Amino acid sequence: MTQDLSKQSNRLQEGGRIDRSKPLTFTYNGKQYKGFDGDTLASALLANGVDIIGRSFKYSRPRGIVAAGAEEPNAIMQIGSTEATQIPNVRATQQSLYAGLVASSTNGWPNVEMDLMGLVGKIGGKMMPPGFYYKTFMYPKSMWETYESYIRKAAGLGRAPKENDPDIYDKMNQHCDLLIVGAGPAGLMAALTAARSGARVIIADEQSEFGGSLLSSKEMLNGKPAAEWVKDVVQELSGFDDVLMLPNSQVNGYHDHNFLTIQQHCTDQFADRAPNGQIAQRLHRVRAKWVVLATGAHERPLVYGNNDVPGCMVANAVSTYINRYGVAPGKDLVLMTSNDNAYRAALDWHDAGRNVVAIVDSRKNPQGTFVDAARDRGISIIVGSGVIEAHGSKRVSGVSIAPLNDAGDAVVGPIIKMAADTVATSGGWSPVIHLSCHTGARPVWNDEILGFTPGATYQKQLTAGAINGAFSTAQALSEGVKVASDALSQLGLAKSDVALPETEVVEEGKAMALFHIPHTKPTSKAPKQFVDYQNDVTAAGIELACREGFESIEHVKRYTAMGFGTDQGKLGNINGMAIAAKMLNQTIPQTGTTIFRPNYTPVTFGAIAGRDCGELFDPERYTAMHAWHVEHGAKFEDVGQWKRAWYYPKGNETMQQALDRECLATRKSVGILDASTLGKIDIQGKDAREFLGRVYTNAWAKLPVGKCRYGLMCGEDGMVFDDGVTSCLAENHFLMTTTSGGAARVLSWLEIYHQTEWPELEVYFNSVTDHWSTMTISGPNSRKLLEKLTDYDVSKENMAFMDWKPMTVAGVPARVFRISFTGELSFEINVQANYGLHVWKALFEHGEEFNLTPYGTETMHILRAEKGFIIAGQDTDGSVHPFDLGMSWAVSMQKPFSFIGKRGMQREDCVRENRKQLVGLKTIDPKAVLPEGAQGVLDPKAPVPMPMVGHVTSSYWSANLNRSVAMGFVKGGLNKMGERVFYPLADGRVIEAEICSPVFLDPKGERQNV
Amino acid sequence: MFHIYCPHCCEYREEEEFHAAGQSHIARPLDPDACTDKEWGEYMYFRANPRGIHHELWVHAAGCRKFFNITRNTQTYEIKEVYKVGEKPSVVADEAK
Amino acid sequence: MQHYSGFGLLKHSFSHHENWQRVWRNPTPKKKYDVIIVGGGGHGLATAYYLAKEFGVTNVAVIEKGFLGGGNTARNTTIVRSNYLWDEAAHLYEHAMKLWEGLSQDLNYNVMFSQRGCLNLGHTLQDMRDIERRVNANRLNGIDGEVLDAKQVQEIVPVLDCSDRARYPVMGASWQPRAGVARHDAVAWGFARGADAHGVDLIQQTEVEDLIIEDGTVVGVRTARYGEIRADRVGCVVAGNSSVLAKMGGFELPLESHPLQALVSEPIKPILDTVVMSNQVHGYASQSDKGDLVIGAGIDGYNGYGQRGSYSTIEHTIQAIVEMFPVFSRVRMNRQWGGIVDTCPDACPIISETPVKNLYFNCGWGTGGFKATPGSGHVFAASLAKGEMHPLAKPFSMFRFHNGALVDEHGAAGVAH
Amino acid sequence: MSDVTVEAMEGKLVTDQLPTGAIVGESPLHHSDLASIAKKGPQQGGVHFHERKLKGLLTLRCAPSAEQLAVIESLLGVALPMQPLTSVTTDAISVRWMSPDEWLIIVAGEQAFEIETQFQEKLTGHYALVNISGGTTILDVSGSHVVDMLKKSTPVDLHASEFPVGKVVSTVFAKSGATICRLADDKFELVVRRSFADYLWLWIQDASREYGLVVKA
Repeated sequence: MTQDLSKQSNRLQEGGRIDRSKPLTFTYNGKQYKGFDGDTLASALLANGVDIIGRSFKYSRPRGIVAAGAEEPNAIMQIGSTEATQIPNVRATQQSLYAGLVASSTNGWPNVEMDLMGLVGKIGGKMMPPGFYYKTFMYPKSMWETYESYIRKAAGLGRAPKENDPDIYDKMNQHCDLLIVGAGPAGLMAALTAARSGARVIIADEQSEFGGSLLSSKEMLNGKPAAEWVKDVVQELSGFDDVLMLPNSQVNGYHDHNFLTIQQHCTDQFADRAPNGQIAQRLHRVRAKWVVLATGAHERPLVYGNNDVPGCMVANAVSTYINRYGVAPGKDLVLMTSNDNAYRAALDWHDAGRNVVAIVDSRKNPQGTFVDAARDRGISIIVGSGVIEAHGSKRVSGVSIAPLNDAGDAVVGPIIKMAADTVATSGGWSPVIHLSCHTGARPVWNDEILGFTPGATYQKQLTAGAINGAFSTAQALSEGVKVASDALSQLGLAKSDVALPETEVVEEGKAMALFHIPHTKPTSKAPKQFVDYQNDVTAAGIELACREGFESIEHVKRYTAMGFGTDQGKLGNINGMAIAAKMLNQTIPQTGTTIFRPNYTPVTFGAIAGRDCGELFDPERYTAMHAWHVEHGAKFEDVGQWKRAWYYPKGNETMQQALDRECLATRKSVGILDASTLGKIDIQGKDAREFLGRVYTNAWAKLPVGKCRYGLMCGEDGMVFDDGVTSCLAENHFLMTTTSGGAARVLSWLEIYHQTEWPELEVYFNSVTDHWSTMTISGPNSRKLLEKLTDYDVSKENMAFMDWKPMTVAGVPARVFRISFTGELSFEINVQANYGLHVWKALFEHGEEFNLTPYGTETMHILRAEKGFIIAGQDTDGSVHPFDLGMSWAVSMQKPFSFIGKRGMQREDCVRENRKQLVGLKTIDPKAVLPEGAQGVLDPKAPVPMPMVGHVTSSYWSANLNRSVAMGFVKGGLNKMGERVFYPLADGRVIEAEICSPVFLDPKGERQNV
Repeated sequence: MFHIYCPHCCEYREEEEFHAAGQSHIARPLDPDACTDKEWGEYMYFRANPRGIHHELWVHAAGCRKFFNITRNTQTYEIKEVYKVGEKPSVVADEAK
Repeated sequence: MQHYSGFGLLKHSFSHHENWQRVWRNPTPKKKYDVIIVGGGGHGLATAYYLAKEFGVTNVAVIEKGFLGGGNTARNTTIVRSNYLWDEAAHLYEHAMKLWEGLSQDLNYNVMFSQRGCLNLGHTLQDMRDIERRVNANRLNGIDGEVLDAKQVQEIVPVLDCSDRARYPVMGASWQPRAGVARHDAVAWGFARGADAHGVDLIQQTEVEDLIIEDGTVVGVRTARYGEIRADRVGCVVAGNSSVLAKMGGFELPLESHPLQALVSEPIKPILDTVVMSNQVHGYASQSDKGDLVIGAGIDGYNGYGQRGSYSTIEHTIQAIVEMFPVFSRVRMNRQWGGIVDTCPDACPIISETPVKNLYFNCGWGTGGFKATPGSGHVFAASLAKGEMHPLAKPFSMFRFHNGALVDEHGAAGVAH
Repeated sequence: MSDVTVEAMEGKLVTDQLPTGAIVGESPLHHSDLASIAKKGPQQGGVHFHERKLKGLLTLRCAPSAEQLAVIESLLGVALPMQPLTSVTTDAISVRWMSPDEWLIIVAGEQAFEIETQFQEKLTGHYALVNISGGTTILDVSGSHVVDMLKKSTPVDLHASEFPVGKVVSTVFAKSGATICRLADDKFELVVRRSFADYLWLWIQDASREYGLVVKA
């Protein structure tokens, strides 16, 4: 097959898992390139010979791709072909290539300034050691804001879109016997073992294909290329109903009790916008009986001078690009290693027909299968040496190699310079222990493998393969079987037979502990040796932090920002710790450990939010009459989750005009309120009455059947938290009402006392809030209106104030309560909610002649304020007891049981003089309406801070009284009737008010008693 | 994210179905009126708040609505046992033994 | 103490930064101090600094079980504001605010205090009433603040969704222009460096295993690493671990230690110039100088010393952020973490004498301690120096939970911050 | 009219709450006009949705003695399911275990009062029977993708091995709650509160979108 590879200068003629029959065009920094299906953005960029993919954060140095997976620190891209579909900070090594992909590099500064910044980085960089900003920008003080604005300009990698996200994301709850993280040899083997035994298995892998390390190596299993074995296993797994296979899925968080989150990329691997409204990403919330971490290992680069010049890579990444993507990211390779394993990169490079300049091995006498293979190929191996420095600016042009001492911490001979365009390094492998740390386990240093392995945990967690330091394929496969078998036996499932595939025999020599390659100059003077690329953390920086006294590794990390990038130090943390340890003359485990927190890799906010946003962010609760309110133009108020009609403007009415109309109509004739949202609790049992007496502040022992009573509910501290009317339906049967927002809290309050304190009381509580539609008709004509709809005698004689009666209203059986929150003659009609709208409409059919006017919560608030009735939550705030509210009439201190709140309201501070007390506030200017929340003072001329006496809780324009009405707290207010309070407002006005009774209208209560 | 065994539903459920309701076994004084301010304040507010074994009241809010007790290690978050209201824990902190 | 400045940086760059002095010593403790501070977080270090600098008590040790500033100082979302409702709290936090305003210069350490303003959004009528009440109280107490309507809010934060599309549309906000954020680690390090320079011994990696109490009076502490260390007065400033220390003193505190989680996004280009908080939608966000969106919400409902919480809390927080800022949907969450916050029943701190003579506690800051760091340290230092509580600290006695004189700041504390 | 019945035996109130005559009740999803959607909307899809409306729903609270159990069985025609999370379903009546002292009884709408009356007459001792018909509705969801839709909505494990036919759980459903009973392999009953019904209907439409939603009259 002939392909036009001319534009992909680094693409090999053959090999890789890409589909060469599917070329794809993509755009990077405004220029079009070609790649193949199966590429990542990173492999396609490398194939096209793109060296610089970004500039570094602090020093603005050119950077290239160094790795091939989640550990990549540099290749952080902006993706998106339209404004709304911009995605910041996509790691090119994890982004599948798709046709039309648009990517650009993300730099701290605009492109035009890039070169300038590079220059600034070179010169100014010397003045920017770690923590430099703590040491400067302080003087003069007034300049800090200016300094800061420049600092902020440099912030950030990519950018957020300016338009709202068109994609949708969702969540799915999953349960399984085994969640296997990682589908490399260990994970696949574990999955196969478990699946064959009938276990419920989820296996997730961050890559687009299962296989892990097997996809990028030339290993043979059962005598065939490993990828074929992978294919067979995947095929078998897909045949099990109870196996869920999730490629393109990162397990990002491991939470307590084996709860894990997986971010599955559904469509964003092949489009920046999900086609046809499909789900872009799905967040799986998994509860697993057992978790198998088969997460593998990341290769550790070595730290040497100018190790950030494009062309410096991790050894294994070189192999991956060659074997998996058919890309050789350069021509002349120098490999530096402290171990045998990395030789494979040189072998792959050589076998791809490229030139291996040399293998530089820090060990004096390397021996093993791969070393032999290199020698067989005639590759030059320079032993006992290291690459101390790379040369070049925008691409590696050569290296300096020098002999090292046995400890690997000093240069002990002359430097040789060699030309090369690629430097691959390996300091060994770091197990990917991230998830194992998330629930608090501290990793343990293992000297054998020179890395941290998972610490002890009580989570039901098993680990297999390279995460344990079992780096060979043979070990990984057998550990996979073992952990699955262990889990199966714990789950009580019989283990079925699984044969281990046959692996090649590989001898590897001992690796050397090497992290930081010495230079001929001291670290502080040597060319920059980067430890954490993304945050420009250097070996010199770490040494400086230690010299300055930052001795804890946590201090070092925080001072230098090591590990705080979007890669969370996957490549650099251990090198950094090793450098700090050496500086502090300690071992690595003495220096500390490295703790990782969720997420393993960054997770899209939208995916975490799922569908719980927009109209589904929080339930909107509706009453049975909601559609009517909408139809009649109501404005709504949010009360808890309820949508309550607030007011009903007509035509061009302003809010105040609508309220005036509603208020006047109600007091003159009749108004109607949808009160269905009030909490309602059915209380039954022979001890119901006793219970009420314990939770309310007043007496309930003698409330007769057919009567209603208002009650205050307090906490043990004596502070009011809810109120409402409770009616005696029958001797052992009550209906309690609560505030709309307090219903759930009150029911829970009753239950906790019943279940934990007084289980001996025979009483049951059941919520009937939703069962009853409640409509309050209020006003002098409310009786006449009701009489039109019922045959029942609702006269004063037969149905007195605070009575309730069963009757039929508009053909529907109803419970009607003669209670009033407006001070008017009122009837609260309750019918089963399926008939609420019917009755509501019937009232309007008969209400026309009375000008029946619907009113909302605002008019309700005004009407009750005219009467001085409180609203719990508005006129109370958790710091006031019934006496503060002037409601001693609602407290019965004589009850035999010490009701909830009684003791609390008698504490020293609760009975002191001069507490804030709720009073009426009559503005001297009747037209002036006090703002709710205004703070009162006795002396408006007092200097700031002014002594305040209390705030306005409720304040309205009263159309009925043609003046303002208000309530508020005033220190000692109940004894200050007639005195003045001043309210200095933000606009400079001072409103003066007289302290008065809060009952502005009908103080004798005659209107409601007709 | 706790996985909590409800002793009434007799199975494990997700934490989202439950609410924590504070320290267990804080009995309301039988004669509040006889309590001093100090005693009453301690009943209302003062808590052991241990680092380690803790007995706490939870409610299966979205499930059976029953309150019950959990003995949990507040450091590791391991749940040691669950038991019904009125029962005594079998796992207690070392110094409480 | 080596003076820090831009000139100093330039000078040291010529010697390749090899000659910077240690920021603090690593001393072996003496047998006895005038004052021991248990807890080397921001508050403890600030206490030590002001004891030495303002009150002349330099024979002081700070004993820290881990590393300096490694607890909640290192784990908070760095918001600084003083717009509290009640006079007692407002005066305390405003005292801190005034110290913040000169702190970098006072410490000669740039704590990067950035007064970019803070919005507390209102979404319901009751929210707006509460905002009016609080802002009016702030104004009459001499604390800056304004009530804004939705349009004004939109002008300050263009990326905030102020439309009616929202489930709980923004109705307005309180706005404190002097509020902002600071660099949390720098605060601890700056105070530590300052305290050390005044002779305070900072003893790290040393856990206090017991308090030494003789005849109802504390006379020192017992440590695993150095044995007994004596002192005339002991101040405990150990946040989430306060109940553990109180138990050593033989008493309980009205505290519960809860996990408080926070998270950051990946760094993105500047998009959010101020701090935005919402109690109703339940989340808050600001953007760090590095570009991370720094996000938090409320505590987890259970007690926890594990420095982690439940995922559902993170989920709800991010739902709130995406609801408030729909353009953040494609931004990605980088990292989350948790602190242990010692919450008080009235959402106010305890700065107090205790049942043990000469033993003082400064704790209960709950979710809002960072913003008070200099103020807390200053009043606690004054109290420890004189053996008598500073007037600003008096209302925050632990004994208010006996007599009922609580300072209920749940409204103003709202979402954790 | 003298059709108002007040029974206050045992000190409790029982009233017939249903109108006589031609007044038709309006279920919580009345305003969504499901009938039209059923007629005009898609006829094929992975999730089927049906509001089983205007049923009689009663909450029984009781810690039953043997004697009470026998009476209850005779009144309901089925024994109370005493094992946690179990249920009984017959053509005439469904009983769902809700809590150790709570059951949900589902009957035809007009039978609720009859049962209330009979309990009032025959069952003695401590118990509460509460009519919640107006505050509750039943959503039947079924189809080849019903489990997928439910997995987006509730954290309980719906695998047949953990959630067999007949199992009933009360749990979190989206940001509300539901009592879920498995009626068949691919059919579930959701009992939800009236005021949340519209939200849940929106949620279910959204969660079903990728599978196709069929509304059944």
